Amino acid sequence: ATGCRDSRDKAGAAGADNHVSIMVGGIDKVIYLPAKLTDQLGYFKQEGLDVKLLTEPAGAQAENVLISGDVQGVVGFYDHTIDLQTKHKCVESVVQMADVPGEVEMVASDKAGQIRSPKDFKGRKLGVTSPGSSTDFLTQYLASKQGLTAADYTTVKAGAGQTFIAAMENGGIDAGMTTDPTVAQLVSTGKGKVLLDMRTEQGTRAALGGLYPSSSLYMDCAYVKAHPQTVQKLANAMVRTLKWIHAHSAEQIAAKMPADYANGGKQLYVQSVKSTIGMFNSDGRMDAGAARNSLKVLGSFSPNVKGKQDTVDLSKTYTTQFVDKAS
Amino acid sequence: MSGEHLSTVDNGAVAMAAEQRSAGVPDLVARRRRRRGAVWAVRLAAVVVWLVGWQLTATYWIDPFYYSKPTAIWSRLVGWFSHGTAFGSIWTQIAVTLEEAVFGFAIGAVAGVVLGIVLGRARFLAEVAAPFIKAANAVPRIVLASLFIIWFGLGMSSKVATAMVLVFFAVFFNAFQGAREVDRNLVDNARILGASRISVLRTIVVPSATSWIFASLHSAFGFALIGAVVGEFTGADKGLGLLINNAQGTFDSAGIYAGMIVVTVLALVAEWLISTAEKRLLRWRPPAASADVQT
Amino acid sequence: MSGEHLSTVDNGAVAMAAEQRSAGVPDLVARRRRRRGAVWAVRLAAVVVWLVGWQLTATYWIDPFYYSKPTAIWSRLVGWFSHGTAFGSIWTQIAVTLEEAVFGFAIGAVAGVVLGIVLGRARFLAEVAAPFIKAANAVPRIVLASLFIIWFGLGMSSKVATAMVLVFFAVFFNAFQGAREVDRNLVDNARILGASRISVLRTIVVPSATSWIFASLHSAFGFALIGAVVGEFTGADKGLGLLINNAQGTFDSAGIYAGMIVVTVLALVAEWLISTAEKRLLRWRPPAASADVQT
Amino acid sequence: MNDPVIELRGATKRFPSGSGPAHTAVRELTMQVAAGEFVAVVGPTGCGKSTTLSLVSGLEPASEGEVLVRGERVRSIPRGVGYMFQNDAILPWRSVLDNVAAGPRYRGASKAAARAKAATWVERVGLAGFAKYYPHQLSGGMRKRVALAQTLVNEPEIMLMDEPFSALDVQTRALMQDELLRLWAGTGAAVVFVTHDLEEAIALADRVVVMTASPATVKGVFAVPLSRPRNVEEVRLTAEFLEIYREVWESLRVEVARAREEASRVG
Amino acid sequence: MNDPVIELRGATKRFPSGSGPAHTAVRELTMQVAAGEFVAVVGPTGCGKSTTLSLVSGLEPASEGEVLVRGERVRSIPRGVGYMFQNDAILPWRSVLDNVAAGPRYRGASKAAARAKAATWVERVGLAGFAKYYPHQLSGGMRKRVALAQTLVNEPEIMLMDEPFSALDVQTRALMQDELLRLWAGTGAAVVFVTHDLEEAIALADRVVVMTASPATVKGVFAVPLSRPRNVEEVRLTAEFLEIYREVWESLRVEVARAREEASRVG
Ligand SMILES: Nc1ncnc2c1ncn2[C@@H]1O[C@H](COP(=O)(O)OP(=O)(O)OP(=O)(O)O)[C@@H](O)[C@H]1O
Ligand SMILES: Nc1ncnc2c1ncn2[C@@H]1O[C@H](COP(=O)(O)OP(=O)(O)OP(=O)(O)O)[C@@H](O)[C@H]1O
Ligand SMILES: O=[N+]([O-])[O-]
Ligand SMILES: [Mg+2]
Ligand SMILES: [Mg+2]
Repeated sequence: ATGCRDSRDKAGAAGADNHVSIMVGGIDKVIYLPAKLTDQLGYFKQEGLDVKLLTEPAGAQAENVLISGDVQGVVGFYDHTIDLQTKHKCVESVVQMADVPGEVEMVASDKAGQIRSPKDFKGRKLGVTSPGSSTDFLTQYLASKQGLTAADYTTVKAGAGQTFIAAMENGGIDAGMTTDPTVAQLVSTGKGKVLLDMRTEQGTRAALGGLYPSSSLYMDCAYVKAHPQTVQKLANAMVRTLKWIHAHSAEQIAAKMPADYANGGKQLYVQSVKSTIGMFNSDGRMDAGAARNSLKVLGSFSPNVKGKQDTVDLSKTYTTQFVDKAS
Repeated sequence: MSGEHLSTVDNGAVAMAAEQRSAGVPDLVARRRRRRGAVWAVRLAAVVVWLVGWQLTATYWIDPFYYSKPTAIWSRLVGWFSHGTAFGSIWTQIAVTLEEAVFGFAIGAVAGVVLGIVLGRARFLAEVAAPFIKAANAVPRIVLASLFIIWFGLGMSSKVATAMVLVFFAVFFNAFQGAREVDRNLVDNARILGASRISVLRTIVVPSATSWIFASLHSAFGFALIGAVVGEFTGADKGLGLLINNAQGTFDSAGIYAGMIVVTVLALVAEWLISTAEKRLLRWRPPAASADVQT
Repeated sequence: MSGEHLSTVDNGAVAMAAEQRSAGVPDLVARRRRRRGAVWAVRLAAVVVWLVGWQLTATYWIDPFYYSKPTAIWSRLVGWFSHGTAFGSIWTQIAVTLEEAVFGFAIGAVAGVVLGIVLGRARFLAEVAAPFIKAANAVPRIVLASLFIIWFGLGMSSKVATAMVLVFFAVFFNAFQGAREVDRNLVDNARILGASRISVLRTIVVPSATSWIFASLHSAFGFALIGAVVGEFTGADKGLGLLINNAQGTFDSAGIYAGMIVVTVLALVAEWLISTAEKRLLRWRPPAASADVQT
Repeated sequence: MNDPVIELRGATKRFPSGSGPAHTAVRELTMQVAAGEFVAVVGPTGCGKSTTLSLVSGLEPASEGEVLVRGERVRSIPRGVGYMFQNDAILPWRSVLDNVAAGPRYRGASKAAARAKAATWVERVGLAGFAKYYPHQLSGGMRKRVALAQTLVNEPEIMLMDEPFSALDVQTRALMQDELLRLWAGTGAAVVFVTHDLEEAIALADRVVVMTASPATVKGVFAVPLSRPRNVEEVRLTAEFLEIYREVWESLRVEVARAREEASRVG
Repeated sequence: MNDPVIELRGATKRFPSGSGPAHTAVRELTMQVAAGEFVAVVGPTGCGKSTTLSLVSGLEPASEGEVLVRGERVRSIPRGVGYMFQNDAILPWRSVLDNVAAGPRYRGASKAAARAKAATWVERVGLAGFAKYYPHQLSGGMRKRVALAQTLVNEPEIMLMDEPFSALDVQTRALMQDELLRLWAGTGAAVVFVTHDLEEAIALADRVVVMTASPATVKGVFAVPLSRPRNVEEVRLTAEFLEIYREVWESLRVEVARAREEASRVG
């Protein structure tokens, strides 16, 4: 696809039936591991699909290329579908792999004594991966539940991985939200401590007062409508992977992934997988309550969603039609 | 503003312009003023055509979700300047980015000029250093930006470092070449007249390389701004880069363009200052080359 | 390799080197060979000192988690070249990035040279275009890279476009300045001899600007690679940028450095080719300037 | 005299001079050169001789007055003009042969034809052995001769020559002078020849124009009634020659003295 | 004759010439110049005169043989050397005054002192009115005079001058020649003066060295037994002058003819 274009009409049409491109919002992130794992397990192939996985480190670009039809699916956070609806773009989650964010609010070890809950965020430097990302929204939500406004703390873009760790180590941030393997690395080196663990249902409910759906495969509504068989095959493959995950240990899962993913240290990678796989469900199905909570959280901060909660039609942001058939 | 650098008498067309030029000197001033008027008129027309075209296209044909439209960008700018941004006053963001860029520019330019001229005149050193400098120049700046954040932390210094690197290489290669291109006769003459190596450098090599160096400085402040923005993209709590990044993260294409416009205006202001400095330093030039006196 | 550009006779030191040079011409060849040997020896020594220092520091003092160490980087490189990467053969990644960079370089360089020379000789056009070109140059490349993905899609063309933009500006400003700096006497003489405007451009302006253009081309391929890598960072399924990005995401600092080394080697090879071309084109130069004949 | 090929009518040239008032290099200059005429111009250094040539060549526009070539006002370089500059203007990136071949190439000759033509000219100026040399490998006098060949190879109808022989030794100079006269004879070309060598001026020219000190204007015009063809070596020894020499010299001497005086006074 | 200040012993200079064999510009040149001596060098164009000066100045090393100044081998620019190049080498970005002031500045004078010294020299060469002009605003002859002032303001003990007066009109030239002699007299400076003007050579020099055609070597040395102080205008009319002139001319003529022949043959 080259040349300037207008995507309003053709978004759904692109792509031959068994050729699918999927953009992963960081293919090496453990929270998106099912995408690459499905590929590694050969499940896409077995469904007769030729899936090309692309990667892109942060956020919004994925949606742009989805809507423009360059890719047919995105593996990313569910909340983007709500955000996009407010921009009059219809995108729906077809496989919802997790109902919890998989994010962890970390606190620098030397500040752990002073920051024991979001109450202590006042006057602090709080790291997020990127402004406008889910880590940013969740951080704002956590703070606001304690009655803090944006002026009470500083949001710092700290990226993920080494930049985040370095920032935490040398005082660039006091606390910050991130995912594995950054969490595992911080914990194992003792540079940071877990403040809020949103990798588990329990932790998420405690932190956010409800579930918050995250890792999902979402696609353009028009495409889903036009290619139900293809979407079904994708759902079949991914749900199969989810089940496989539940039937295997972290070590076994880690071993299935490309060796490069463990280049940072095998131990570390296994540890990351171990602490993250708990977030994945085994059926790929969206929990309606979780979706509503997501809207609530977004609605309190996102400049795009704020004040428009009532106009958002959640039923257009996800479907369980395919995963129902898959399982 | 800033038309001075990218503008020159067409030497070759001097005679072609003979008729227009045949009058006296005072007349030239008037003519120059008239021509400046024409230049501005065409520029303005170009901007208007472009903006109107954009607005119409985005309204009727293309998707403003990607391409935004001038009116939306304008209202975003108005919003920023009247109500502030998500990260505080817009002036704070501008000040932060500008400070990073200015420091990066200053350090990078000085380092580039000094090292360029020294290596340009010291053959052995230059040969030894060559592959290392070229290698360093090929390191992607966004990778460097994250390394700098790891090395120098999230504060201003990592952005200054990124800006510095971009400026350094732009300036270095030109200063180096400028120092090489010095007229050998002038150097020989100076040495005969009693100049030490340092004097030769100061009075012959540096002035000779001035137009080379300025050629690179004209684009260098743009690079410094890019460096600051790239650094802010990688990690920051303030700045125009963060603002643009935030706009990207929230599907705010008007915000992206508005941020780019602010960066651009800063670059043009800086460029105007640099051109003014150049004009003063290169006053000795024949008018044809400095586009100053003759039409 | 690639020492040719960043190397020159120190004109000013010619006489200082008089003693060494006092012998005949055949002798010079031998001396040149000896000096090349010395250059390589010093380079090698520098690399060894650096690597050993790094290895020791990373083993005993600093945290190899951030800084990696040479042995780890080496074994990563060996791994890539023997077993491949997470995205397939390393050669595929190299081929993809190289292809993007080469196209971007070619298009950007040609556009930069042509536009630079034309605007360098067309005053009115240049003045009108000046603020726009400078504004465009101040747009951060990583922002552009995302816009290009929106405009051109995820394929190769968006990376080529990013590479092209970086190369274009580097080359444009130098070609422009080079076209301005042409000796007025030479132009006048050519016109008297009967040269048309086009002939003047072709036979006077272009050759005069050659050293300016080459000065920019030396760093331009590095920029093309950076552009390709930046583009791949923004979204891709293959390429060295992806490899580095993946290493960043998996705490593989050895992988980051290994990726940078591969990019660097590509840049140096390209630079060597460019230097060879330059040497051929600038054969007419006095030896002192082209560092060719005299010591 | 037939219709003048070159005509200056009250031509004035002012240069903007940085801060101060404009510098007047040439003031109300009126002179004519007919087809087939050889005019030598002499005058104190810095008076405005080169500026005058540049007005005729169309490279510089006059600030006031008129410059006509073949009766038409000069707006661009007139057809058939050859101009040998006072200072070097040969292309450093071309060999001697290719420098001389430049003119024919520009005027549409094939590469081979241009080179063949250039080769004979390179020989005429005594540089056959240096055809492949680049300018930086030549001596000052050799470079001058390259420029000479470059101009003459085009067989210009109007020849403007600014101290063409100044860097040559006496004998080479005499040879070149003879060569020039031989070539010019019968071509009907109009020649304006600036020189500081009075003997040269008289030996070559039909008329010698003496210019005043800066700003230049015509001080006097001296006809040279020596018959043609002339041998420059021999003609110098004739009585007429010496007489004209004395006249011109007298006229010039006053101007030079005035020029020096003025130069010191202005400061 | 006292100990020579400048001595060349079998000095040879070869230039690498692209592809072919090295070009020999000067071959086995042996000559001496004593303190206080004024030596003029004449020779066919392109023979190697400028090259010889560059050997003495230390700017170019000899390929073979020895070049000694004050008895020491030349390895870098010898102390007290002044060298006026054949071609322009004044700084385009400095005014006339600052160009002339460059030497004193380099040698440590204060800005004010250097300018004051320069100002008298600018006046001596007749450019007082142009002190603030930049080189591109000057005529060819004016630029030459700036270079002359630049060289002389340093009061060099060894003066190397390469056709210093070639772009000047006859009268200005005579004035400059007189000025040069006046300045040089009694300073004990050694002068090597390259010129194409035989009269000039004889009028100024103690000895005239005639060089052979390329590669240059010494063909003949002619002592000029004219008494000093000389007035260059008057001395030309003496019988001795004319006699030496004839001698030197004869010697030179042969060489020039040979030079031309060779140049064409090599090709
Ligand atoms: N671009 C310029 N700006 C200002 N003044 C100039 C410019 N060009 C020439 N002049 C002045 O014009 C006058 C005449 O210069 P021109 O070169 O015509 O002299 P000339 O007669 O050729 O002298 P010469 O015999 O030394 O070559 C000089 O006083 C010079 O300073
Ligand atoms: N860099 C060089 N490379 C090759 N040949 C050179 C170089 N410089 C000078 N030559 C040659 O050396 C010879 C002598 O040159 P030189 O400049 O010394 O002559 P010259 O006697 O000063 O002549 P002129 O009277 O014309 O100034 C010439 O044949 C020239 O071609
Ligand atoms: O790396 N950049 O030049 O944006
Ligand atoms: Mg002149
Ligand atoms: Mg010479």
